[in-house]
Amino acid sequence: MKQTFVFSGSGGQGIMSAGITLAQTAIAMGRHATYLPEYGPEQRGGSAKCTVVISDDPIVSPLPRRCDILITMNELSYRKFEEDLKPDGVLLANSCLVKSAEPRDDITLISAAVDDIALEVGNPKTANVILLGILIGATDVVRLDVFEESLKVKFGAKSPEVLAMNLDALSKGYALGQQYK
Amino acid sequence: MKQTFVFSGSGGQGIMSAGITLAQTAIAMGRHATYLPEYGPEQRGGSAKCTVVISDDPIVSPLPRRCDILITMNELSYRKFEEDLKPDGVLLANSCLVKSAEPRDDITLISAAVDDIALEVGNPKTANVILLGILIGATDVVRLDVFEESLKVKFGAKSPEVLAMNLDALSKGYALGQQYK
Amino acid sequence: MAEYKRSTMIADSPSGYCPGCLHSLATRLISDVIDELGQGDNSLNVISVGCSALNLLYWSGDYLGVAHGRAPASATGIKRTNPERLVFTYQGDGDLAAIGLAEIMSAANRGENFTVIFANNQTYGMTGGQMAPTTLIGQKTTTTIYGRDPATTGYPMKMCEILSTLEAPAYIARFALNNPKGVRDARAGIKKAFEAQLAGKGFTFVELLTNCPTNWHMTPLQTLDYMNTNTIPYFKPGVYRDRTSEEAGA
Amino acid sequence: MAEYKRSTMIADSPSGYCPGCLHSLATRLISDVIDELGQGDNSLNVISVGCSALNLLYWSGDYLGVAHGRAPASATGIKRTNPERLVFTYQGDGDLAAIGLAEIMSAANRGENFTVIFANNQTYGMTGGQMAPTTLIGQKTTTTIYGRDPATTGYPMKMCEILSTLEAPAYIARFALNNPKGVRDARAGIKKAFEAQLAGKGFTFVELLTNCPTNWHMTPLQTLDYMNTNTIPYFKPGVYRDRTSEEAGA
Amino acid sequence: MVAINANLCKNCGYCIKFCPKNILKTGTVRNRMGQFYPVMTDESLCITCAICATMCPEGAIEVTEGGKA
Amino acid sequence: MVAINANLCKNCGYCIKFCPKNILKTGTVRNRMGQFYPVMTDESLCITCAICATMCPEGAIEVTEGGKA
Amino acid sequence: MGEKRFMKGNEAIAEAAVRAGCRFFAGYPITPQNEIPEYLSWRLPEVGGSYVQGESEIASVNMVYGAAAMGTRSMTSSSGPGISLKAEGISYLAAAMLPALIVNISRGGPGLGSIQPAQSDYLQATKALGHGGFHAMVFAPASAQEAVDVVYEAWDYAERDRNPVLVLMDGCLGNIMEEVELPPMREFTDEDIPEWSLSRRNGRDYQGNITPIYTEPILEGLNAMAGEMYKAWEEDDVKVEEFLVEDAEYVVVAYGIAARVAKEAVMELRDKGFKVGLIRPITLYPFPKKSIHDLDYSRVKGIIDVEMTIPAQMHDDIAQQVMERCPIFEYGRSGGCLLDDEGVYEAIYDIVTGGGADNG
Amino acid sequence: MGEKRFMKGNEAIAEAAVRAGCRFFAGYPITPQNEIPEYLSWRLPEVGGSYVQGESEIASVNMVYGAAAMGTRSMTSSSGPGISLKAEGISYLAAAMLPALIVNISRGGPGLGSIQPAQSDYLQATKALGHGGFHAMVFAPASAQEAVDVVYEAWDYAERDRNPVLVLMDGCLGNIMEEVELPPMREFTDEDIPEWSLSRRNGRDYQGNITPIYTEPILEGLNAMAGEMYKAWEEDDVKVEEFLVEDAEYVVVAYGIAARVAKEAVMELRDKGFKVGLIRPITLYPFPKKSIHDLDYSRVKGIIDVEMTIPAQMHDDIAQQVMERCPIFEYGRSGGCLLDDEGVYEAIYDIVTGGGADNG
Ligand SMILES: Cc1ncc(C[n+]2csc(CCOP(=O)(O)OP(=O)(O)O)c2C)c(N)n1
Ligand SMILES: Cc1ncc(C[n+]2csc(CCOP(=O)(O)OP(=O)(O)O)c2C)c(N)n1
Ligand code: SF4
Ligand code: SF4
Ligand code: SF4
Ligand code: SF4
Ligand code: SF4
Ligand code: SF4
Ligand SMILES: [Mg+2]
Ligand SMILES: [Mg+2]
Repeated sequence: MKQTFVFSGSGGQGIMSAGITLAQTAIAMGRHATYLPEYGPEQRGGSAKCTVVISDDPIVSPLPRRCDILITMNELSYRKFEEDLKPDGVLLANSCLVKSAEPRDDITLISAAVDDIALEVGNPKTANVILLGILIGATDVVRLDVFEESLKVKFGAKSPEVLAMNLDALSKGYALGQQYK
Repeated sequence: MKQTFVFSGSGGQGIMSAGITLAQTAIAMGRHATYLPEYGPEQRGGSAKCTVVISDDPIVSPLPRRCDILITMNELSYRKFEEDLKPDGVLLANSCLVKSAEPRDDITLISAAVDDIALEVGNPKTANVILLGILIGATDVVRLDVFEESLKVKFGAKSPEVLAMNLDALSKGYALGQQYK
Repeated sequence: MAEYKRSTMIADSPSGYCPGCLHSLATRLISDVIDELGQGDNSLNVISVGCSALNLLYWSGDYLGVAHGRAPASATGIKRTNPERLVFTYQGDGDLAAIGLAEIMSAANRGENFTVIFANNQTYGMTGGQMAPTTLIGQKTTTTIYGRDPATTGYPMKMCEILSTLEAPAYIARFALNNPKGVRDARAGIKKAFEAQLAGKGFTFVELLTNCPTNWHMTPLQTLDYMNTNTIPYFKPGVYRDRTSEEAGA
Repeated sequence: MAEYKRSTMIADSPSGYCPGCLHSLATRLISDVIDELGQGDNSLNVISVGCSALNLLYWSGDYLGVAHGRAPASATGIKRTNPERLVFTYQGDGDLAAIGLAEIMSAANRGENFTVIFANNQTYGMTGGQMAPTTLIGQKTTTTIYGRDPATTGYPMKMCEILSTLEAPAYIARFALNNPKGVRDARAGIKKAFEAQLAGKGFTFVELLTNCPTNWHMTPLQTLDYMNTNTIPYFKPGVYRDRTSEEAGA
Repeated sequence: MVAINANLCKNCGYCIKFCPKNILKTGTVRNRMGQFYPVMTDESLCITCAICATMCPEGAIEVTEGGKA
Repeated sequence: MVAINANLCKNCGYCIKFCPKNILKTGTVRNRMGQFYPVMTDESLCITCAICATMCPEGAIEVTEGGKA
Repeated sequence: MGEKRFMKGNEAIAEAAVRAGCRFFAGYPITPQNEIPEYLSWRLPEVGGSYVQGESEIASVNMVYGAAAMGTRSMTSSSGPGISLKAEGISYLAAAMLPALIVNISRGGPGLGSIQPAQSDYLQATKALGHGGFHAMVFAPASAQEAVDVVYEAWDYAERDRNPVLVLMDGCLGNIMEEVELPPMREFTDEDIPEWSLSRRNGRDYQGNITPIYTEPILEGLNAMAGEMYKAWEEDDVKVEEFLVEDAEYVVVAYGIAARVAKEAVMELRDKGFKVGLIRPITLYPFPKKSIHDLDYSRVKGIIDVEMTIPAQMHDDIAQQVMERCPIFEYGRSGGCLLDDEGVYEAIYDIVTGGGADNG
Repeated sequence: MGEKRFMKGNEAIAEAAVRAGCRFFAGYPITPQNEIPEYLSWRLPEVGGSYVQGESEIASVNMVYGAAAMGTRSMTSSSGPGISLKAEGISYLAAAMLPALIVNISRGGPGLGSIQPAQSDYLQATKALGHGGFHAMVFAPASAQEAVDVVYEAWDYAERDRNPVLVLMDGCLGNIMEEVELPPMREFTDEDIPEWSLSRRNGRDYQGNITPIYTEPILEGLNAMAGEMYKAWEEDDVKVEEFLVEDAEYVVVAYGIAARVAKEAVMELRDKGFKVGLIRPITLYPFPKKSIHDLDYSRVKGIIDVEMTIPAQMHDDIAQQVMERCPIFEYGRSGGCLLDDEGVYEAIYDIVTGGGADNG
């Protein structure tokens, strides 16, 4: 099986690190993955995007035109990439910033106030983990426990508090995502 | 008719200006001419060489392998270019510096103490004009009067004394050259 | 009491700069001075490669985008052929003090009659925060992850001081944009430089100490403090050369 | 009373330089110092593009011919990988102060631990006498046939003075080779620079005022007088920086 | 009068920090870019010194006199 | 003792000019390059100061002590 | 078995270089290759090597020239504009016969162009990296893994030939993260320092000199020798992947990222029964001439040149081998616009089913 | 009738440029082109133009970039190493669509190489003057007179196309003195200043901007437009001299100085009854493909590629047209060693009489 994900938003929203963590988790599960950032100039105003391909077989082309799952963290990216979502795809939108999302009738829309939840969790930077939680909850793309391991590797060294916060964010997101299963 | 000349010596001996003046005179006579310097780095120690082709017809190749007339102002250039002189060619050597000139039996050798004559004339820099005088005297390659005109154009403006000295050098050379006619 | 009206030299939309980036403030300052001098149509912005290039979509006046580091050379070509125009380059510290060091020094030395605005943010902003020639000792960047070490990378280059060893420049000054006085002084300095250029006095150079919240990994407000504590003590603001009131050269 | 023996660092045949060219004297001086320091085998001459390249057929020690203006960069690559060697560049004024200005400034600023010998003859000798950045005001060259005019070409660049604005260099000095005292001082200066390098003190720079009889269109003796009257008054000999007795940096 | 163009603001906080009268504060509404932007708390205290405008990188603040005598 | 290697000399005249004893002069013989080179006129006046050697661009002059006490 | 990591192409190149024995790097920031210098800035000192952030690309390549002359395995990397700036220096490396690795992580051009990926530097890489008519071997890996493999071998070629080697890879492959298996660290001693180098650590006790300028007859001889070397490369060093070519009626020619996208399309078209194959040059210079020349043109109905640049740059190299025996079609994206699987699939599909235009 | 002068090739180029309306030159000394900047250093000010001696080749080409953006006819010149250094700048000229003239008076290479003449920059000139896959028209005059003619027209092409133009001529032709007939001085007024330029002298009253960077779709469009332009050149702008080709059994292909030497040999061989002809590309890009492609290969027994460089660089361009219909022979000198009439004669003679080896 092969799945393609596009994560999009603006610089600073943690889009890139979300993509990487997902891909790493897939690999930890013995699958194959490529992660392709749309790198840009550094300024924060710009948009951010990355493409993740996860597959059971080695990945030939890392450049899909369309994706199975689209994550949009803001309005601009929603408008820009919405048409790239395949029929039967899943659209995950941050409802705090994506205002105009009118779901095509051929896709599943998961709209969640990710930024607000992140504030609840205690740090706006956890928005991307919440997002991944939702994604995992809704699609089983990777296993929750393996993903938790990835988070531990990533944040464990830094500080236990940050890790705890992120695990909290993950479970909040996961719970939300399961509603869409 | 087409004639090729190689002027050779060391930097500072007036080799280049001799070649140019000859070519210009030929053109003034309605013939065609190309002048090709072997340019080099500027340092005076280096050797100097130029090739002049004079012809009644427009000149196709300005890069003859061999020449009809070879002028060598010093030993080094004599050794270097002697083999490029065609059979039946004319070798003009400055006997003050070309010591080893043993004429091939298929050429005409004109050996003249050009540097010494130049000192007689009053300036070592006139050596190249003496040389051209000899050349014209011996070969009629260009007309003496047209060449005198070229000299007048070249030196007239600078100073009448310099011109006079050069005309003197020319006639001394010419007289010498006629002996080889 | 004072008034402030947004200039028409910049687009009526947000700049491309990150929040709190003083490039944006510098751009605004220049536009203000051009307005004040009534040089809108006559000015020509020579836009270098760096975050300055974000002005390609922001600057509303004439501009020429040029190669990385070579703005002073291109401005030379412009000004020699069109001496009546108000020409300025806008360059970052990587652009001006690394790859373009020969060009800035040589243009200054020739006394080219244009103005260089030098935005010194002590890093390569556009490419993601590598060490610049002006990066402070100990400052962490993506190519000096343990902090800049003078033993292998030398010392932050002081361009005003270096250029002041040359004979030709008419005006050389440095200002810090992290406080209102610095901004006002900078504005006056830019104006002085432009006026000197219009009067044909030769090369003028205005260094602006700026920031890079994104690559310094600080909030905008934190960068202003950092500049007070670290940048300004090393890069001393001041007027390093002022011959703008002397007669123009031959 | 003194002795002088020809060095073995140079070939036992005439140099390629024009009669009276002080490049040749400079080359001899360097070879003398290397002999004196017993560094013959350990030295590495980084030969630039200019009449210095005539040393490619003259220098008997190890050498590397490098690109025009980039000797300080290549020497950086050499010295970083082989720090034990005595490395020096030998560069002309076109090479060092025009095309190679960014490289010399940046290497000096990094405090690279090698020595730069800078032969300033105020013209591009090798290419036939064009204006150099160091050409004196009024001096005639093939590209300033009416004499160098500061209005269009600026002023002769004083490299010692410019480099002295940098923090890192350990030694910066200028000597004139047109008189015996100048030559002796230069020899001592080169020695000091080499010793400092061997002691790891960092960047050392020795400017030598030289001539170009061929392109100045003078006899060798005339050039020495010209240097007294014109060159030396503008390019003042002296030691501009000397930290060779300080402890070496970290 | 101090006019803040909300849609140009990037919420750097400079105007707020430097206002000598301390009458600007971050608002609670997001602009088109999703940024919160400053609001005036008490215009009557404003001395139209234009320091806020001077420091605004984005030229988002315009100050005109006349609001106050 | 002052030894001049004739074939390295390019006749610049520096040694002659700077010899404090004025005992060098241009000779009348050409070397291999066709250059005239300096000759010693009175070695007994030489103080082996080596200024000639110091100034010779070509390293054509070697000076050894011992020729004189 | 080597060590496996999920790595960026750029970082994989950097780590592979270190393991291949690279001990000197000089470079200047430019997108999309920044991870190479950034990685090496801390990694090289760890292994006793040197990293220098040059004041420019020109300084950097000339630093590499100096380090390479000492026999140190040395490297620089850049992208489009920076590679142009290195042109003189690369030519000097070739002239002075110095081995070194140059990496170009390419982007859209000309000029400042676009920082997004493109394959617009093919002609520069294969025909003229600088003045004077020299060539370097050009490797075009199509994955992070292949980049590692190619970089790991690069200095072996470079030292064998005493000539610089170029690795050309677009910004996609430089920035993609994928799994790579890293080779072991190679260890070298002073005895391995090349005899021709200017190092004296290897015990050399005679004059060493390296020069980029020669008297004319010697230079002519060196030019001729270089010509022979290029011919030998064509005999011995061509690397190419041929995929389902044996019975193919349409053969796609593509390298690097384009080849990966094209391969996916070829696989899909095969699934649908179309006889399509792929020739993927891994060495762009020497170009795999035979693979194209010796195709059976009684069967092959068309060649499809897929590149992430417009106009196609490999076209003439292909045409010289095809010799009008079948049409050559082109499909590409350019200027930082990326190829994608569907786009390439459709383009090939159109051609195969008769809709595409011959651009030959 | 124009004015006749006995002039150096380099000076003829400089004077022709002035008469063509060139009013800005920036350059840096390098043999064998120094007479161009030296001449213009006094000549341009005479006509109200500007001469700047740049601090380097890079500065010079970027000065030209600035002046060209103002609509001024601008020019720079250099040789091998300096042309490499200008690569980025030339690419920028193409990207920003600025007309300008670049002159390369070429010498032996690679590296510092030799200051003596050579034709070793053919591939650089025709395939990749810099990064990003752009081209410039390349003119290769074979005499001082042709250099004048070509330079006089250069900006007409450059401005028509908004693209730089290259004149490629070796050090022989740059330094040879021969008679030239000079064209009249062209006069331009403010109204002639191109509308797209940043000058406001032409009355423009709206924003002017010129950029070397674009968003990706725009850059893709510009790349595609450039591709169309190159195709149009092939249709419209090829310049070639065909000499005694109609009945030739052996056809020499040579340009510039090589073509002149070869022509003399061809004439002599014709005198001796050998059916030899010459194709001389005057534009190297666009290459005169048809002249070679359309030869009657039932008659032509061999193509002889004569170049003053080794290995031959035009070979592949020729081979692409010959398509193995006859062997291609090569003869050349290199590294600053000059071709000469006898050498070329003998080489062709050997081939024609069966002694030469096929290097195709
Ligand atoms: C020749 C060349 N080299 C490198 C780059 C990549 N590059 C783009 S911007 C930049 C420098 C940015 O630093 P700076 O000049 O300080 O400007 P800032 O972004 O910090 O304002 C670099 C190196 C380039 N575009 N061209
Ligand atoms: C890139 C490049 N540009 C130009 C040249 C031509 N060139 C050779 S030597 C030289 C400069 C000579 O001047 P300088 O450095 O002062 O040395 P000098 O000959 O005066 O000692 C130049 C410009 C070159 N070889 N390479
Ligand atoms: S990256 Fe830095 S310099 Fe560039 S716009 Fe952002 S804050 Fe400003
Ligand atoms: S040209 Fe000048 S610098 Fe060069 S060797 Fe001759 S005198 Fe010396
Ligand atoms: S004008 Fe002055 S007082 Fe009024 S809001 Fe702005 S900074 Fe505060
Ligand atoms: S200074 Fe300007 S951009 Fe910053 S918060 Fe205030 S209004 Fe917004
Ligand atoms: S050693 Fe002194 S005194 Fe003797 S010849 Fe030389 S300069 Fe004259
Ligand atoms: S100084 Fe040397 S080169 Fe000059 S004249 Fe005396 S011996 Fe000859
Ligand atoms: Mg910066
Ligand atoms: Mg010089």
